[in-house]
Amino acid sequence: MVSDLVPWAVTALGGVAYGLLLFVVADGLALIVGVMNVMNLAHGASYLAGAYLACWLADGTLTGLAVAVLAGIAAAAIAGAGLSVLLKPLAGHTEQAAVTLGIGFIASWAFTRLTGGNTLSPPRPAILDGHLSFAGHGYPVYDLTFIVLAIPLAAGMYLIVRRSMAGIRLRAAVDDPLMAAAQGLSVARIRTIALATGTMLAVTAGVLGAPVIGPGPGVDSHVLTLSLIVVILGGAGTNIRALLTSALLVGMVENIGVATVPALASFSLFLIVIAVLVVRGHRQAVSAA
Amino acid sequence: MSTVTAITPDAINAARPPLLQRASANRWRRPRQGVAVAAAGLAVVLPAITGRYVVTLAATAIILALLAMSTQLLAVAALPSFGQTAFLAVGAYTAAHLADAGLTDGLLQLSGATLAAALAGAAVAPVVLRTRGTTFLMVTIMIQGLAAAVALHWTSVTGGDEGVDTPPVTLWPGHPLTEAAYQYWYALAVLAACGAGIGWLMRSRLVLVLRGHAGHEPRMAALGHHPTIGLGLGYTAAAAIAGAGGALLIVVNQHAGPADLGFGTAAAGFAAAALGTCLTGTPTMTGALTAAIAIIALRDATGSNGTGPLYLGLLCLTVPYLRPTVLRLHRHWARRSEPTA
Amino acid sequence: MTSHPTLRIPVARLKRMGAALTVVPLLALSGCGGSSLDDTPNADSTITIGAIWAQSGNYTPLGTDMANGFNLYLTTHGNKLGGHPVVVKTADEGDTDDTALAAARKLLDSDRVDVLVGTASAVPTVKIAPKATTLKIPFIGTGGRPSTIKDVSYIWHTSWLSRETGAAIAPYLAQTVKGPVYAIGPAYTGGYDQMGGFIDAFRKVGGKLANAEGDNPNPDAAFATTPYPVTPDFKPYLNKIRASGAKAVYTFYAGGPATKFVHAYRDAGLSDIPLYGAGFLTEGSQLNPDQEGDAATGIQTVLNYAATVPGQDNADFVQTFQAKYPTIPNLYNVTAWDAAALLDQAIAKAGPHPTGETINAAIGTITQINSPRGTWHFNAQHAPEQQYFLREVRKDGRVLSNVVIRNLTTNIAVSAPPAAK
Amino acid sequence: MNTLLHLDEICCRYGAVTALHPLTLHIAAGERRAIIGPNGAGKSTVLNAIAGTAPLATGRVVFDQQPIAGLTPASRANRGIGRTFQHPGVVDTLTVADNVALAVHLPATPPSGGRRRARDTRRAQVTTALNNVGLEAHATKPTEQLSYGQRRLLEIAMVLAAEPRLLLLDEPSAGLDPHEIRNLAQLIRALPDDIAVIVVDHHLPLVFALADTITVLAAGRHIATGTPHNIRTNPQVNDVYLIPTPQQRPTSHAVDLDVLASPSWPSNPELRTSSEPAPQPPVVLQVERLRAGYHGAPVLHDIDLTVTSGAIHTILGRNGAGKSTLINTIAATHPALPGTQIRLDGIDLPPGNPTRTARHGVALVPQGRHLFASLTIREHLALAARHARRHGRPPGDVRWTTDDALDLLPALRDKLGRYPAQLSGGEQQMAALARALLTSPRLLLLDEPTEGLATAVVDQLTHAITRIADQSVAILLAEQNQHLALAVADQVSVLDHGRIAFTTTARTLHEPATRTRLNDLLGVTTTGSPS
Repeated sequence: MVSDLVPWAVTALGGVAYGLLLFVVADGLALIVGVMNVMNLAHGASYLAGAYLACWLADGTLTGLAVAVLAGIAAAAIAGAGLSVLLKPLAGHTEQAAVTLGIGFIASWAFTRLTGGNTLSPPRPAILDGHLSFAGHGYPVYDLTFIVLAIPLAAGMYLIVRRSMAGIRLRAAVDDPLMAAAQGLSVARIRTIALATGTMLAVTAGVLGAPVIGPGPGVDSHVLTLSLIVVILGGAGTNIRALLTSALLVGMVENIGVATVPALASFSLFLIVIAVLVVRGHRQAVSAA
Repeated sequence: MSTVTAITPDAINAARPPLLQRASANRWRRPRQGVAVAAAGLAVVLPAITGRYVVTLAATAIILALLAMSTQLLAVAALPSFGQTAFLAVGAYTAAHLADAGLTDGLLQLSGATLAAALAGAAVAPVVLRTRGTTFLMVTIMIQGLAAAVALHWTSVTGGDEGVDTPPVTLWPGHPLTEAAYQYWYALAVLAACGAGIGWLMRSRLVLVLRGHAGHEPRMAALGHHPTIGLGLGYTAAAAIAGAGGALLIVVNQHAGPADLGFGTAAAGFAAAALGTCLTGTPTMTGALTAAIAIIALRDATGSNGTGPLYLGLLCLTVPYLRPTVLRLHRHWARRSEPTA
Repeated sequence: MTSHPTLRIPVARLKRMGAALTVVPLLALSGCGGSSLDDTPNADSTITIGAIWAQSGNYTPLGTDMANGFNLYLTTHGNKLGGHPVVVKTADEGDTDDTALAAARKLLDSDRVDVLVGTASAVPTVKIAPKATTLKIPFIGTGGRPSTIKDVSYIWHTSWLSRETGAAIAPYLAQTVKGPVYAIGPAYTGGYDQMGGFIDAFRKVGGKLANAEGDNPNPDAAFATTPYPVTPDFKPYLNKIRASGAKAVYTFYAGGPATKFVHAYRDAGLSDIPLYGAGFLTEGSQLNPDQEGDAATGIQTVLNYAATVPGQDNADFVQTFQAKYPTIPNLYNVTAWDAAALLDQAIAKAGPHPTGETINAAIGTITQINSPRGTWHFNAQHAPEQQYFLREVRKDGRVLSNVVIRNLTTNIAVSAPPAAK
Repeated sequence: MNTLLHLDEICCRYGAVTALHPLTLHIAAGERRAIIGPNGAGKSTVLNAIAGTAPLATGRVVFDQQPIAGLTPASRANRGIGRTFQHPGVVDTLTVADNVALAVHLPATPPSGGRRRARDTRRAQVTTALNNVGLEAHATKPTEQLSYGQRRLLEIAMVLAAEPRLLLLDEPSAGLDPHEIRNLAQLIRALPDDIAVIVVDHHLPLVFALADTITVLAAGRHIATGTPHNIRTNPQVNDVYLIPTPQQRPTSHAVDLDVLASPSWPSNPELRTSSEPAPQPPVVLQVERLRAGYHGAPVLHDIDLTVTSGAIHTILGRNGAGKSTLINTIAATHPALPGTQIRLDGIDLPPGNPTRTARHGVALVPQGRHLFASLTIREHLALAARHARRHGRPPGDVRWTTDDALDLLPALRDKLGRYPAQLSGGEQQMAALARALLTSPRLLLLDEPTEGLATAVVDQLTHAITRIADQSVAILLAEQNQHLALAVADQVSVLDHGRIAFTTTARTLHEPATRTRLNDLLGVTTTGSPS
């Protein structure tokens, strides 16, 4: 009996790891959409950049991984700030989306040129390489570590947004930018920081998640679509709990769901989004934007 | 293929109700007509002066132009859509199935594709129109993704990743349209007809209502315009335009497959509409058409060695910054031609 | 502001600008050829070859390998094929049949090539074939050949038939594996051909599958399918294998999904269940340490080539190859090399002014090609009649490589594809 | 007369705030009804409940014998309910004529002659509608080029072109000049007799000139309904809305003195007045030639005013006089037009930069409170306190702590963990005030702090505001509630038609001549029809 449940438990664990990875990426996107009201179509490219960075810098040691994370954060901060400068003079949603789309195109072209278009799988730090076995069902140690890392990351995000002064300022800027400015907050700076942080989260997710969703052509639009689904379900902005819930839901659907009903594997998420939209009222969806 | 500049009146023009004809406006009629006629002439004789490759590219540009115009019609209603390829797909597969059933007549396929896409649009509209702005953009990306997944996996209808091969269309029985030049002329004629239709639409009350909704939705509701109905009709019309593009895809490719309606095509259609808006300052059909041609020329012709995405990316990254300049020019010219009041 | 009537002036100007913007590139392009209504083939002694190599997207590594193999033959043969100087025009295959068709159109319609070579993916062949046939230009395919292609009169493949790889290993597996075999592959044409070829042959020789009903939404196919082109995560699919009681797994993946699959297989703790696959699972750059690396060790695959294939032809080829490139040659290098070798012979036979039509006729007369994989000849389907090898991934010196461990039964009878899918 | 519209015990809530307590009204066909009351009385909410843009908590709306409470705004419009918005609801991106064309509905079966005929009919109707409001010369203009008043007229033309049976006018005179108001009154008077009109407006002459019946609301409750004469003489109405009747006017100062002497006003006028002869306190805010407007049409012209340290300068004015615009322009949350000069402690404030303005020591309590929905009250206060630490002014200045603020506004003490939506209107207002205080401002801008609040809460706020001033904070207070305004003010300016019409100090405030002038300017006269 127990042995019947093991495959499901292992699959569910996979769903958790996958969901947490998506949470980190989608949280970044939610921040950008929520604070800037910009649909960042290059967000998937940020993940991809992080994942490639992991491949170049990872050398099978924890130090290598740490270096990759730090390098990613530094690069993302610069890129995010640059992007905010690029987006500043543009007014409409469509133009901003077009510019980020263009950046996405150029990035994926450059990645293919630099990597030869291979789907890479970076070496995992030696002590995290290998798998644990549950009644013959393996589960990679790295993914488990990722879960262990991502939970405090999610908790940290939650605490930062809910408890810290930075989070208070962020929420104030999302709720009412003009009033936030009248309180002495520099809304322009908060926006730049939000964009940089959002990009940073995507890049960090890429660095840490490269062994889970490895870098390769097409991964950018795939990650973008998945994180969009999370943001649509969980709402743009600063509601970490809702985002985490929907990210885990997506992770579960992508794991347990596809194993149960393979026929629906490719549609299930889209159908969920549409069902949610039908159920949820117009007003809520608009205010989420 | 620039005939369409003559046939497709743009939003700027359409915004002018008939009772506001101005004598001074006629002064500008002639040079504009001249350009339009020249462009139309060039479009018509294109197969005689260039090779098959350019002609086929031009036909491809016409398909992208229809997709872009479909997107642009929604942009007029301030709805940024990334998902019009879904209706291109509905049109293409409908035409393919008609052809499979032995109905190779081009006009029949065109009307079938347009109708099916319109029906699909009407079915989807109530769902997507629960959102506006950035959320609408995100939801239409979902629609695109769903359509691509359906095309890939609903094998019994779509032929899966291989798609559906179709016999060439015929315009009169027994004469299949196989020559690139004839396919192009047919596509051009369809574009001209669609352009005329869109031109009529842009002057119609529907587009006025769409622009009203874009400008002040509560006011429109308070005048008795149901947002879901007005925008839903607009969404349906936009879907129909994309469906016509789908029918042309079958003419040019004799094939419908998921590759023609993936993220790349959707992105190109979205970019064409967005860049078109930047080129003319406001969402216009002329702008969408011009941008579609530019995208095909850059991405497919110049960038055929894998640099296509780079060129398209650079285009997306530069053109939006032209818009303030364009708007300034508009204002400048508007002031200069203002009659001394 | 949109509705101001006086805006007509700038619009007119913009339109003129727009028209100019449009016309200029078109006129520039039109230099590529005369009227589209008057298409006559080139008739000088230089042969123009159109090569569709993937330069963007998932197939880029394969495209690069093929280009390297083809160019290597040319440079080592004085840039001449059959005594004629050769010009190679390339175009990007891209990720989809859509982009591949655009590339074929450019080469056929704009560059007016005499011969078309290329494509890594099998799928675009279906779209390119009718176009090449209409124009009477031979198309030498270097990637897979889908089972759905109809008219092969101008279509030749130096590679393989998609259904035959699996068929070649089926008898061996039925014989050596003591128990049922679990079949898993991607849900697209290539996957259905490759896995279908294996399953049909495997059942014919009495093999038993471990797959449960419902592993594949398509009732006609018995193998477990994973989404394509992007498989987010193989774990949920692999978690079913243990419970199925399988004694071995057979699979077909290529490129990025192959890398992911090999890692996921090891991570799922399935190392005690032997993994067999079509050779693409471990071919080309896949064995690089930053791709499959050590995770691939011990995987046995079936393919019509490996760098360790015995024979002088192969030894010479490997030496020539490694003099120029740092990698171990792979099948993709060889199919493209063979395409050049084939054209070398055919053009020599096609008369003083070879055209697409005469070259195609000459290809039909060639009885034998001396390839690094061993000599082969075309069968009735215009695909190679060739030897298959069982290979295992082993450390060969410092690098991993596919080491041939035995020849597989020749004269594979590839069963006909299902009538309609 | 048959009832066209019947509101049956309707009640509206926004979060914890009840905007409208159960209200029952009957409007007869062709009736001209006005709804008046102080800001926050729930007047606009009534209109929104009828038009379908405010959700009903309870109650029924019956129009033409049909219940319509479940219908969308569009369906209600199609049944014959037309409305205007507080800010003119016109589509800026369309031409004037196109705006009207959107309103013209044609019968489903076109008249004989088909489409062309239908189009001609529509064209004719557009032209007629524009002629009616005198905008025919602007037909081809983009709407964004119209002035504020013209946009108002255009909106009315649109609504009329839709041929409503019930017309809801929300503050139609706001932002119009006297000439435009006169035109507006003529326009509404000339409406066909079968159109019922409900008008919400602060311009009492206009209201009295138009209405058959007047309903008075205050703080979401019904006070009285009656003929204009009844309303004018109703003492209860006078109490909430301070409409001085002609009879009262000569002795109006007595009323005000009563108010000032009332124990419910905790400030000590003697004390405040006695501080006057003391050495001149430093000028904190100095505004010169301030100009601001909307859509290029100036609303404020050449405003000069000063506020000294520890003083309360009250801006009085009718609704639409530009009080909020003035407050927001000083806070830089609304752009000033060129030439404006705003100095704080002698330093020029950067134009159009609310962040830097705030950092110089300007705190804003805006109309409508504008609390942050996802921040608890404690977080609001923490955000403000951090600002003060980071951008605090030189030592020696008063530094407000959370405890100071809670001592001043004790009602907040046990509400710190709540979100704004969980607070009553009064508590929200106190939170907004506390948030402003914790930035330790030099200048506090208060925009209608008593709007929609119960008297007891107003008392607490009044007390708090005077105590704040005692800490040498300069306060600029925009108010409609004359009770509050006059009780606390050291200086009073009256804003009329975008200009400072009159400034007086607390000392001269009680002189009868000053009071008369004040009442005249505040438009509380009932004589003189607008026509």
